[in-house]
Amino acid sequence: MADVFKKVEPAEYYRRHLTHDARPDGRQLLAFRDVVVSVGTIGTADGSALVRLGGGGTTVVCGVKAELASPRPDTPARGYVVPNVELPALCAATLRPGPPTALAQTLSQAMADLIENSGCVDAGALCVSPGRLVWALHVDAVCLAHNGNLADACAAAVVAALRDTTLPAITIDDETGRVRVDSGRERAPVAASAFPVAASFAKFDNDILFADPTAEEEALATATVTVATLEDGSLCLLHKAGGSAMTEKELQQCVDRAQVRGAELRHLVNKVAASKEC
Amino acid sequence: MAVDLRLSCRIKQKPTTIYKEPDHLVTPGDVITTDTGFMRGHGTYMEDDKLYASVAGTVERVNKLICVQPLKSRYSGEVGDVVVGRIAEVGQKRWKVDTNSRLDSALLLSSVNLPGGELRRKTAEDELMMRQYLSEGDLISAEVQAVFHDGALSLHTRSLKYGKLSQGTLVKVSPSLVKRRKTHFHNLPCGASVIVGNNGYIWISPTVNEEADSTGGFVQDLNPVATADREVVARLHNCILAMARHRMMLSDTSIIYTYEASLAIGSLVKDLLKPEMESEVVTMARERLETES
Amino acid sequence: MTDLLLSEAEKMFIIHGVQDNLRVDGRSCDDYRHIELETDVVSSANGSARLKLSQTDVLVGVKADLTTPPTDNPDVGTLEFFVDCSANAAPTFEGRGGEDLARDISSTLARAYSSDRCSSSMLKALCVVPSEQCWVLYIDILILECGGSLYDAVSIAVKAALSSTKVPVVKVTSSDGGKPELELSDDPYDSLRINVKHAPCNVTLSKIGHSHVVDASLEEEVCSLASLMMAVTEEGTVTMLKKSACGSLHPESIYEMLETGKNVGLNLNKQLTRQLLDEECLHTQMGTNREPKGFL
Amino acid sequence: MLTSMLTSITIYLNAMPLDRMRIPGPEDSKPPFVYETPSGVDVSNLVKTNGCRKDGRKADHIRPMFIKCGIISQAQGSVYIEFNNTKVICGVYGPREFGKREDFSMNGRLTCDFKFATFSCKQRRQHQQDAEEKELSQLLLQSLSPAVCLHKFPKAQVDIYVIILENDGSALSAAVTCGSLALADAGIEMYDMVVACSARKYFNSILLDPTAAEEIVPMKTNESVDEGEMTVAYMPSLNQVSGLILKGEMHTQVCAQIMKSCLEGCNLIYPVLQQSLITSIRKSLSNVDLQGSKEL
Amino acid sequence: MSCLKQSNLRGFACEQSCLTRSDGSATFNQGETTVLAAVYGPVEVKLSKEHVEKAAVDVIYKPKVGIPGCKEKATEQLIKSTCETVLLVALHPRTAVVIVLQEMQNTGSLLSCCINACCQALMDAGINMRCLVCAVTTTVDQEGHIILDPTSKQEEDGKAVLTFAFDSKTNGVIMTTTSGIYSSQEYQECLLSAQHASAKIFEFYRDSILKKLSRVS
Repeated sequence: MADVFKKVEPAEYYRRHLTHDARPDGRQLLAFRDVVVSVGTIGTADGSALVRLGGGGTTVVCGVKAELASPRPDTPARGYVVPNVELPALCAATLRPGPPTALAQTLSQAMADLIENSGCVDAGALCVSPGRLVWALHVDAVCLAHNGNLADACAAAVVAALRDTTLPAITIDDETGRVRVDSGRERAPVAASAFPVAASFAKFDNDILFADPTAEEEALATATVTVATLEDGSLCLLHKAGGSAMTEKELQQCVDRAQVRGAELRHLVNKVAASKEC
Repeated sequence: MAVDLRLSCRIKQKPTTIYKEPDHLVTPGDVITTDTGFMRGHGTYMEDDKLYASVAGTVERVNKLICVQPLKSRYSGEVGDVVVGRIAEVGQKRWKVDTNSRLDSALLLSSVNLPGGELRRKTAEDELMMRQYLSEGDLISAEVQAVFHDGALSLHTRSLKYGKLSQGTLVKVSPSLVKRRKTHFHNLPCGASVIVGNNGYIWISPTVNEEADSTGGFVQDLNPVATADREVVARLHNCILAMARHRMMLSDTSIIYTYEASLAIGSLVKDLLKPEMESEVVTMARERLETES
Repeated sequence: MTDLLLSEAEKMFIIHGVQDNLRVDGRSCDDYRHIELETDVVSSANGSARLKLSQTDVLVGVKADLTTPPTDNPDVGTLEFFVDCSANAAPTFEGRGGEDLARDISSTLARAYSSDRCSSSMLKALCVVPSEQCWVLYIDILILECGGSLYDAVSIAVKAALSSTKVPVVKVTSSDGGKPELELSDDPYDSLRINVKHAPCNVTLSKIGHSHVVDASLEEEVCSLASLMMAVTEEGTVTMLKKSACGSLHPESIYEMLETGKNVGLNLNKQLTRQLLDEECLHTQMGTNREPKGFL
Repeated sequence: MLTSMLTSITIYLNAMPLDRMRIPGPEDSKPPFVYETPSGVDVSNLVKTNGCRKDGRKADHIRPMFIKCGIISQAQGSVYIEFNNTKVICGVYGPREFGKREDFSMNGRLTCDFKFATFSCKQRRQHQQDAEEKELSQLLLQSLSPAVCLHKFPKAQVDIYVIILENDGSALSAAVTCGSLALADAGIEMYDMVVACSARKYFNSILLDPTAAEEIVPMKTNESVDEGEMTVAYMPSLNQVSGLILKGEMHTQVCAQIMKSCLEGCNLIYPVLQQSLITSIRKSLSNVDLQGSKEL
Repeated sequence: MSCLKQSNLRGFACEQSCLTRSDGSATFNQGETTVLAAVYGPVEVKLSKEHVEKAAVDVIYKPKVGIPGCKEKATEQLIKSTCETVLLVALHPRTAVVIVLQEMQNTGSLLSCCINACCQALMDAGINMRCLVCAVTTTVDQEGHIILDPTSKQEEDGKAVLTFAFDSKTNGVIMTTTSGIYSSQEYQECLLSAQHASAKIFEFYRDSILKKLSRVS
């Protein structure tokens, strides 16, 4: 019976739920789905992470591949961080093989903004020899299952993968200029202390605010907003693209909830990383 | 396990002699006549009271009508022609048939004999069963019933000699190699039947018992064909291809002569695939035709 | 490949014929149709060949160019296959229609030529300066018409074109700058030839009914559900083996096909080598007076 | 004259057209292993004197498998398989409307899309499908389609998407196995499951289910005949081979020998697949039961 | 404690109907920053983009130099959904509204200038809108002071740049996007001062329409 109601009147179905501070999947309005994070799962990558929201409803795997390149002439001491989000046809019925969709492109840019703004990559670690050789980190997030809130899942996967990334030591012979990978020395991490965590919220019917929307909820929502917080409580990304207007109060509510969420996720990722160490 | 691999320059092809030069050859734009007393036929056009050719070929005159017959073209059908065609599409109350003409020909449901007697009424069930009678890929022999205003042909198979074709093989040649004759169905003495379609589609099949074949082809015998019959069909297949390649007109006599020539030189069937054998057999048949006429 | 339709009865006729070892054109199961070959047909290419196998007609040109060798194998040259399915060959090839087939042919060829003995015998000679300069042979294959057995025809033509290929000799003089300097030999007869001893020929075996045939015509290809492609060298070794088309094969019939394919391939290579030698003799005899038959 | 000839020789740039739909990286970057000393891979001693391989397996042992069905929430059917370090995920969508408008067909259609994740191999892969991935897509399609009852869904198509998340050898066979399991998980009607297994011929031994280190590296074998690797896709209940591909060079008897080994490998994998499918069905059945009781 | 350092917006100007072939167009200046917007619509829509229940909004953003990439695509998406919010898209199902934006000059606050130009062009095209939208860019400088409508130099030197778009009816935030690091308090401050400044822009919108109408009559 409920199934029929949901199919015929999806908006009304959700309205009935949301006005009672409950969602069809049993969550409260501002509750996030369970997150499972595992790091270092891909042996061929220099760093990797897998993030699953709500028992695999949304799954993103991110792998970092480090390569050596010459720096841009205007920024001789800066390495490259190249994040890209891939939404393959595998992850949702609506997608077909082809060039990146608008969503994939926006997400790629959002990841680039997040990394750039938060400074979560240690700029010094990427420079091998100023003006000659720097590291280029190809950070590729592949969505394996898409059930809403890709922004949070991608951000978590990208940041966790970067925190897992280590680079081999490079020595350059001063005389011959020969570059050599020093496999004897320990690999060095690239992540800086900054640890951004993104949290997304959706608005329904102009007045109901809820967290971590599923794909169905995203389709019905009138606006979505993504907030990325840092450990010290400052913000490094606040993104709302159109949709129904929000008051400063509502935005503040999102920011406050995002802070709590950030702390939770940071704790989780650190725990996973620590368990991997030992 | 034969691999017949040869260099181009090592292939000696005897030029097959052309016995008579056609009378009047023209190319597009050639003036055929300035005499205004003639009528304009296919392959010509009129400008400034002059008659020009619009295709390359031989000029043919019938009384006052002047036509230019191109050497090679798609088939343009006339009422009464016998054609061999392949079902391309099953449509509403009609089949579309590929007959090598400009447009697909139509075979209306009302122009076929369905199993169960010639005069049976066509029912709504028959309309639904059309694909069971003739489906995409099936071959038929048929007669041109009418020519539509756009040049498309309407076919019919309302005679027991027409209908669905069974086991055998199809050879496609240029329609200009087939002249209109009294009959296009030949049961050759060598044990095979040939349908020389006016559209250049030649059907070769082992000869079957006349009585057994009175079902319009809807009941098909799919049992293996005897090897001897198969060899005859294969030899005819290669002979007709050889004749087509050397632009020899196809008739029952010329086919039989070529066939006999290939036997006379004692060639294996597959030897006929070699270019020099091909020309030898064709030349022999041509000489025989010449002496006998 | 082509949307050729056949009626059930025609298919039965073909299938029974194959079972009888007497095909529609009189061939037995392991016979090829007549093949006509000519090399050095394109004067602007370093090597070329034109091959006609009944209706199938292909032209192969080989162009040599200098490039930097691959990083993982710095002391060899490279081969690049490119296939162009001309829209003249079949209406379905128009636009991007022939792309899939073209890609499949080129990857099949690349696989067949990737065996180590084949690459080292051919490619080591193409190295000019290790890690710096090597020859790359661009092998362009133009499909002019297809009447079945395309892969086989292409592979024979490629081998013939490679054997006719003349790559200019490059002298390396190391100048004081440390960078080696290259000098092309100005004697046109002083050229490098490609060793095609280990180059394979492709043999496609099409399973029709319970038997298999080589060199299937278009009609026979329609009747075949699965086929086995193998690249066979002069010695009877296999450098590429692939099941193609969307059907499956019984393991026992694969073993049988392997043996047939080997024998047919051996014969094919033998014939080809003999003809190529003959062509080479003709060239030296007639020199520049040779009249290419060309495209007529 | 000479200099002009040399300058006229253009170096072909095989750089991809710049991708505007993605964040651009540096134009030219090299993986760090290029600078490793000693460069290259150690291909010697794949088998130790005690008959064990580097990972401790015997020659005819396959790697342990981890299988999980229903991993992609949005797909009709999906499977994730680990063959130790080779990780592959497959999603099946459909039967659904044809993607492109095509000619009328009474049969359904199957499409396959094979992709290596950019980080899945030692050398970084590009985002767009390269020639190898397109060839593998084709091989995957040819291996799976004999098993699918295409006539059961006329005018519709089933899309199979495979992503290799980590490639530690035998990627194609993993993809085939994963794809057929995902088809079964999606409830697509099939004549049989397709199981694939690879084998590497290395001197006198045949190594089943090779890892990346055991896979053949071009120009790095001992230039001997009878070295190579084969992947076979097999339908065990029907005893039919639906896919076959060979790399390397070998005699036909050796081909047959390796194929037999692959078939044995397939027979080892088959019961594992059956078991995991049954487990997954059992699990979803019990879920339905729970829901059913809730509704009541 | 952050405080408002530069409360003035740079001088702004607008010219509507500057193009003849489009249904509506406008150039918008904020200081030296200039954007040209052209609107076509509602027009025929490509089948792949067609919506059954609403008009499809398509934004094409052309940077002054270079070929558009991912960054421009993200900007396009941002402007697209902002415009979708204010347009009454449900009135024109199965059609498209195409907005083309050309960056003419950028001396800071480019995104807000784009949105303002868009709004003017949409008004000029006479497409049904629910309300107006205007955008304000702010910067937080290293000392934590807030600068409204910053120049490029101020954007570069500051620690964060925040852009807001407001709706004219409720003055709520339709769009917001940020770069750099800032505290949530700074965010609120910026939001409030931008909201305050938005009133001036809406007033300017009114004036320009009035001027246009008086010219017509």
